[in-house]
Amino acid sequence: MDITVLQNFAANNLWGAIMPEIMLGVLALALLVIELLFPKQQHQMVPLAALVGLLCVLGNVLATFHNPHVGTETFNGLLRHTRDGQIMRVFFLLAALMVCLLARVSLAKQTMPRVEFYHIVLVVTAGMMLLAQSNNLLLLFVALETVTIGLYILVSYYRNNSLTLEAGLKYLVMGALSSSLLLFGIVLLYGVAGNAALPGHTAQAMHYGQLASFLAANPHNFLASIGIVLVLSGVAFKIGAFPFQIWVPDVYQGAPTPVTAFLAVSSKAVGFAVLLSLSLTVFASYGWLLMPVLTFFAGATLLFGNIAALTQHNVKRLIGLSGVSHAGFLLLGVAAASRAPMAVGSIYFYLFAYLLASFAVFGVMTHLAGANDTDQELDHYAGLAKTNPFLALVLAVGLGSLAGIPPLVGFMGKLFIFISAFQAGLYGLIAVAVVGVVISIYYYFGWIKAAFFETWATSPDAPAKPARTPVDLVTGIALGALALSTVVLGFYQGPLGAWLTPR
Amino acid sequence: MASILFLLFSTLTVLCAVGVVVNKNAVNAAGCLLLCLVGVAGLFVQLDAYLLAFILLLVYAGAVVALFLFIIMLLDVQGRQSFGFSGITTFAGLMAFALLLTGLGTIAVKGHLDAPRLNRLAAEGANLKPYAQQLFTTYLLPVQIIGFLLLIAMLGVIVLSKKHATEEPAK
Amino acid sequence: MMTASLNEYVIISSLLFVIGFFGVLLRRNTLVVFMCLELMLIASTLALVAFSRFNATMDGNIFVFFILTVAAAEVAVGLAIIVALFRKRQTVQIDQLDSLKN
Amino acid sequence: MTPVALALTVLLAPLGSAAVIALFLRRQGTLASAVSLAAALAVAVAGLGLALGGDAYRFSASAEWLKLGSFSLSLGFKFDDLAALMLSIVGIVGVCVHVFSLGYMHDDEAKARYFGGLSIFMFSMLGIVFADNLFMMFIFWELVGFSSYLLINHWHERPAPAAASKKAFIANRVGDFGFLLGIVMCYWANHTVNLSELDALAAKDGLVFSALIPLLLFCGAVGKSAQLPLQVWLPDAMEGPTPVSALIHAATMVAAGIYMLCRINVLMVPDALTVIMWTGTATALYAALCAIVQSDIKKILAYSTLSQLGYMVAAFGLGSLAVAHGDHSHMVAAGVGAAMFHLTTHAFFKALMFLGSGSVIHGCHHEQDIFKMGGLKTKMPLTFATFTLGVLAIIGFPFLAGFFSKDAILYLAYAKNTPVFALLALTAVLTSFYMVRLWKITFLGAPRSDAASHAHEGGLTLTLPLVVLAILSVFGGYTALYPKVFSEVFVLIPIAHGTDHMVILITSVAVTVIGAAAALVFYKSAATDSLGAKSPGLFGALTALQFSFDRGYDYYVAKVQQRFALFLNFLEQIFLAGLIVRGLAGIVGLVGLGARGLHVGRLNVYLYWFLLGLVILWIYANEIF
Amino acid sequence: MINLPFDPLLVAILAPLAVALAIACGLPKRFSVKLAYVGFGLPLLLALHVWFYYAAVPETSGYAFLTSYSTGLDALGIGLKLGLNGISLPLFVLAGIVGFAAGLYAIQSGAERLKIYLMLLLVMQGGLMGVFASVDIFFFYFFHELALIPTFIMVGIWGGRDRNYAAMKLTIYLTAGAMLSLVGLIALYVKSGANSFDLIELRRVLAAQPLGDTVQQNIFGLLALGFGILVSIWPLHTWAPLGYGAAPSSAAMLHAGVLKKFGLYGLIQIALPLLPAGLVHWSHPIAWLAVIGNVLVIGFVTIAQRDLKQMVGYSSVMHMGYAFLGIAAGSTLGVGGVVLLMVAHGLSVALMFLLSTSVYHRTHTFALDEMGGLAQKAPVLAALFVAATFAGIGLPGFANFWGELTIFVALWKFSPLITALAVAGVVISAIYGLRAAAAVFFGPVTPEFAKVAAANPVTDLRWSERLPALILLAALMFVGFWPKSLSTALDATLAPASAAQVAAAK
Repeated sequence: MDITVLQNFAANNLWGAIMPEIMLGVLALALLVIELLFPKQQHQMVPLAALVGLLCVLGNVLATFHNPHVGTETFNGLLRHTRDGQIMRVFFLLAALMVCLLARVSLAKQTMPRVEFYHIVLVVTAGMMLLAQSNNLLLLFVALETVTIGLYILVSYYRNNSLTLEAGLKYLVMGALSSSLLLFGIVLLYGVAGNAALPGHTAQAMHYGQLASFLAANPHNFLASIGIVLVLSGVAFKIGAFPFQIWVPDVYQGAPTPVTAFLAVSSKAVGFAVLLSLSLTVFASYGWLLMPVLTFFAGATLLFGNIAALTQHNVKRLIGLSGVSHAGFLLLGVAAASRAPMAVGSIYFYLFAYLLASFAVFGVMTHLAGANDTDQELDHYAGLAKTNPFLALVLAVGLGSLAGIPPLVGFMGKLFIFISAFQAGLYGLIAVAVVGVVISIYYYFGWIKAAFFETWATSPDAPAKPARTPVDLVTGIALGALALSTVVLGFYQGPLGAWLTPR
Repeated sequence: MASILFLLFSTLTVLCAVGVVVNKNAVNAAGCLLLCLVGVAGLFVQLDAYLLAFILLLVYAGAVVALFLFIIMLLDVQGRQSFGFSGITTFAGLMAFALLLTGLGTIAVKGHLDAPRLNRLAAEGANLKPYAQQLFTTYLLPVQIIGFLLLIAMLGVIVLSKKHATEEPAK
Repeated sequence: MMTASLNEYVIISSLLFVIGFFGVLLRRNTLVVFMCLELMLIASTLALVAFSRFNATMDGNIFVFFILTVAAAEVAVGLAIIVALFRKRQTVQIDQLDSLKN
Repeated sequence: MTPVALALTVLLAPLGSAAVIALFLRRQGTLASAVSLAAALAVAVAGLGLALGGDAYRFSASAEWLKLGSFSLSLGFKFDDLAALMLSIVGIVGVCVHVFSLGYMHDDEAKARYFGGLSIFMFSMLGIVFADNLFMMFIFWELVGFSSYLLINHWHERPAPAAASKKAFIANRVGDFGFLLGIVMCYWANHTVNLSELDALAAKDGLVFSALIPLLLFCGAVGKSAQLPLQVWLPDAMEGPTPVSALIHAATMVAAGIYMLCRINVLMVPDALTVIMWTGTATALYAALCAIVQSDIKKILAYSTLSQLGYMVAAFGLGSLAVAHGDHSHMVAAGVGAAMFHLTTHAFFKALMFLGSGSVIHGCHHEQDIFKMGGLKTKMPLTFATFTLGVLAIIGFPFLAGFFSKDAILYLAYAKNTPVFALLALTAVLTSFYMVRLWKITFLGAPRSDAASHAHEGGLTLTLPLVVLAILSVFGGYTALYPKVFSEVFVLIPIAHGTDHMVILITSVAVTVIGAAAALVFYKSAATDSLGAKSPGLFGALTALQFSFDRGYDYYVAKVQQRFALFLNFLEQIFLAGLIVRGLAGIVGLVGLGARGLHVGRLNVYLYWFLLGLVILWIYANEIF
Repeated sequence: MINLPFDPLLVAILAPLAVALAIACGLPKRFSVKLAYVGFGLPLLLALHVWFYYAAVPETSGYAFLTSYSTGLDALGIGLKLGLNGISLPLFVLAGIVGFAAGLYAIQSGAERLKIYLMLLLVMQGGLMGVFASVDIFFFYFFHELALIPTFIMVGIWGGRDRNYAAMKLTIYLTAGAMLSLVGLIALYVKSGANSFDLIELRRVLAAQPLGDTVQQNIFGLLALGFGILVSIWPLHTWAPLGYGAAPSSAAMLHAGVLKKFGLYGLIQIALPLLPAGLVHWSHPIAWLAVIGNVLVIGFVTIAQRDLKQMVGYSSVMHMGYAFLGIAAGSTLGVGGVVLLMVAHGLSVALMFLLSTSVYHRTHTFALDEMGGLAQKAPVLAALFVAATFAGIGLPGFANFWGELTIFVALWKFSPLITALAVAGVVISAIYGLRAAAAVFFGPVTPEFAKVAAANPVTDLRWSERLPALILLAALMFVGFWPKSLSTALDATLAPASAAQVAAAK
């Protein structure tokens, strides 16, 4: 082995291209160091360090948004840096920022160690960022497992609560099963794509581009189609598409609220990032398979999520099921993406809208949760508008945006998805989506009703509610910013509007 | 000769896998898993992946199965409970069995792959060098990621297992 | 020399996968369920090695490394959760772990 | 002033008066009455100026009021002799009633509202008179209905006026339903509803004829002029103040139906005329029969009004007459002439009688039952005298106003349709019967109640209008006395010649005498109804006849319409809003509960969902569907 | 002054929103109320300004006061484009007037948590001004929703009996309608190939290349269904009486008076000119549904109501039937009639809700059977109520008459039978209107009312109630006496479009 080979590879392993991920990794390690070096009293530094660090990384990403790596492949084709990848980086960093903020509030009510939480959140976020830029099935699997195993831990983090552990176990078993399915799918794809007897076979069978050209040469290979559906089932688990959504309410309820938010926003988004890159590039030539599958996923997910949420009282389960319906909406966008040029932009816009609104709601939920994080009922919201109008307002804005009511940004997301779907001619799915939206109004409205309309006067026989955490300045600013941007982006998109333009 | 070995190892693998599934006793199931792994390692050898066979035995048999046995002992689970299937679960199980077999059947029938004979191909996996070269050049990034994966897994296990000073005394 | 064909490996691997899946569906003991999940992962590795061999590329073999590592990490975390849960609930039967529902 | 400006003054003066009263004078009743009276005087003076001005003051002018696409609606004046005649009547009777009201409503708390209402009415009525197209006529048609509602409902704290006003408006609405449809149909048939343009079209045979158009338009007249079967509102409308009854429910508004028919004469076809004729005849007879059994002085007059309106409608329905003119004959719209002639005279004597009755009621402290009166001849001599003239006029006493106009109608009927002639003659008998009955019981004999014994003549405001109207009732029948300016109308009045003349004359005198004599003989000045006492069967039958329509409508409203409405409401609330909407919501909710129930919490069940997913995906991969 | 130094339309939209924002930011109550006068008054003044100068200003592509602002979605054909044509001008003015009246009434109403109430009402007002000033369909829809949300909240918080169910039902129905119409609008956006929500652009593209008949029919059907729910077409109307029965008066005034017109306005401004073949296909089903369902069935149902507010709610549903009939007739006359009716109905129903609430304040009940003789104690209230009633039943002199008359005339050409049935509705509305007026005000004082009156001395209408009522009544009568004030602009906008369609049909 001569040294030039190594040099070539070294030249190809452009670590600078994944600077933000590396910074996150370093930040995660630094947190551990802080915990070791400083006495226990100063451990509140940890979340602050995480927040400041995240802000720095975010700043870095934004500053180098149009860096020269965009549009190129690095690490021998393991990664491919695209504008979408950059967008998702911003997305995951924002989400991580909010998760850390909420964790600060939530962990304060627990007797759990702190630093590991932030550490894992940072590492998982880095994993997600890589996942969104992955260009190789191997890296896809490895990064996905990093994310997943991190989430197993996070979900069961409040181990004093047996419900949380139960949720962790359920998530673990189902997650591992879906990982197995995904893996077997990858293996099958790898196997057929490298098979010398087939036209277009390739030595780099895990590379997206190579695999795509192989699949294009063999548009009806049975094993490949089985591999594709197995990969899709693995991704479907991540995004909670019917029928792989069944874990959602249980796990969302059991998980600590910040982790629920992490699952609901980041984990779902990463699933969509992967699904988009797979369906638009790798599996593009298997439209005959992809379209019906995505259509089925979208329709069934939309309906099931909304219907199951209809009578739900536990807000964590409720937001989980509503999240399922949002996944259905996004799937509608993915189904449209192959035919409608603006669908991809719509999906990203929707994801951001979903991020803003979800974290607004989760922020309120975190403040309303008691020490028992799994017990969050709609009844606890009674009179919120009176006792804490700020949180009530944030909640209303968030829920309104989730429901897709103008002038909130969630409406714009839905509008763009609708337009894309119409351009793609998915009329049946649009009908389902309309039904879904109408049904969803019921439970979102019920939640707002609980917070605003009911029992302004506190009745003495009302069931006891967990004590509400007062809002501190930083979280308050963050929640306010979320609500404000949810409102403002609803009618003024400004330069962000350019994202949506067909490319 | 080789086909006899293949037959032997594959039979061992499959039977032991079935053993894992049907054994009422968890310890026995773990034993079956161990034997199953040996069978797979044998198949690896058939495929000239000596290193992987070795690692499989080392990691799985040496670490994972041991861990399983250790936990089984620790928890002292009464693994002898009967399956206790009611009508509906039996039905569901049978249905699942039928469906899975159907799936398997279709893969066997429709998923036929033409491939050249093994002996006409260079056994790249037989040597150690390509592994090293690939891991440290092409797949360096995943290796790094795996490092972080192991780190957080470790931290996670600690968090989930260690008793904390701040924690309230166990009930 | 007679050697097994690729299809035979694929079928064995698929069979292993299916058995694992069936075990996951069937068993109530969490630990055994875990073992069955491991079976499924091993099925994948077997197919991977076979493909790698017959396709004459190294990627599959390399992949096995990562799979084994991931599987080990997964087992470690999973067993930690099971132990913690057992401390709380004194059981590892998954049909008794149904407090989160509806 | 130009004619148009003069006409605008006439039209807008009462509107201005009403606006001023509504906005500023709600509490200044006296001032309000002065303003209203001033407006009425202005109308009378300017109106008479216009009417008597002759050809120089005959004009038509219009201004576009609304235009959408090809549809254009104008407000305009068509001021011909017909309109001039009507304007004169409205002006004169209007002033009389205003003056009378000054005295009659002197102590009323809501005097301002009353005079405001009168002004609105004057405005609306004048609008009808001037209207040069049917849409405009409809607009003011509705407005007179509204002002009638207001004035009937003047004493709103009593249940009866409240109910009567409602009834009047709704009955009118029913008629307007047809009227509006007729106008719309006429518009699409002829592409104009302008009266002059319709005339022009008719002149060159360009008019589209259809029996439906005039019949639908006639519905409006049925409502407004209270013809069968919509006559029920008019007797009830007597709940309003008596001057209102005189102005609106005797002289002008109810006559608007006749006026409208005369305006659209060109649209008439024989079939429609037949229907109109029989409707009028039936109304005339029916109302006369009903009038016999009334004891309320105003109700008697109301039924008499109905009967006379029936006369006019019948006259119109009898239609044109061939008149020999030298050696050739030509058709003359004799129906129009006869109807308008009778309208004119009737306006005078009926207003006179209503105001007279108002004077009586006022004198008797709001006692309206004639059997509790009596002996007013001496107590209220002026009222007695004028009322007597009115009675004589209406029963067709020779050489009084009613004699001539009734003769014209009878002649027309005689010439055109014998059965109608017979029925109208019978009606005339009945008319003179019940009028004399009223006259005798009210004024002759001895007072039968405290109120009657303390009756007294009212002030000058009450008596002066009576005198004016009495004079008009006496001389109103002499066409020769009228200025030439109305000749376009009066030339149309059918005049019998030769034997026909004799037949009519004899008939006319005979019916008057027979009826009057019968009544004089039959009724005593007593506290009970002689007919009721002597022939309860006949009395009961006539009473039943009177109430038959009301009973029918009451039955319809209470038992049909209300039940139907309740039934539909039941469907709406229970079936639609309840069963369907709530049921659908409930079903969705149940499905939601079911879907929620799928989350059983057991991992091994959840794992089957993955199997399900795989099966579905496998199905897709195998392209089974 | 024709040229203001600012864009009157934008300011009319933003002024109430800005005041709402200021109140939301914690302005003290005293200033909030004062500022609210500005928030409600400025749109009215500007609306009157544009009304007055409409004919004088130059027009661009059929719109006066045309301006456009970018919100970042230009590439998608979405932008805040404001302008008025003959159809939107009357409704813009209507929104200004009713908004001002409702605002005045609300400011003086002394509602609990007045600041939030005013804030929501101001948001609604801003949305309303925006709906009718938008040339961009997206913003047209957007402003509608902006105005709709406060309605739900106001019903939910300040509503009367059954407010929870009512608010929920209202929300779900109206969302469903809005979603359906949104899909229809998107269909227009995509299928036209214009890829723009700009109405002018859509008109241009579709004039050059009209959609196929089937496509037109499908899109029109969607729009008609969606807008129909919003306008409460039978049998999808049950939200309306319930919602209005529960809604606080100012919200009911604005919603029933103005916001509900959104659906009709959408049909007229968007569906009719762009989808003529769709109208041809759907006009008969719509007309029959409207005449049998809205006019006759709901007419009788209204007769059966024994609750004043329910009656007003149902009568509003009934009158919407006439509007649908005018749309079905489709000609310049019919459509112009619908616009006139929309303005008239908006004013009169707002007046009716206002007065009903005033009645309630005096009788403490809405049950007609327990009222009677109120006119003796409150003659001005009685006079205004009777005027509103007569306006509602289409008496000439009030704006409603022109709307109904023109619709009937237009409808005859469409179908004489339907016209006959529709005109029968006029009788029905006279029956329930006069019955209600008589039951509330006339006749002797009922024992129940006497009891209430003894406990709470009954006064006549206060000026705070009188002023908004008089404003509405004056507007009704102004248009009633001088319909040309609206119809000229309407005719100028509608007639060429209609002529073009006729030409295209040939």
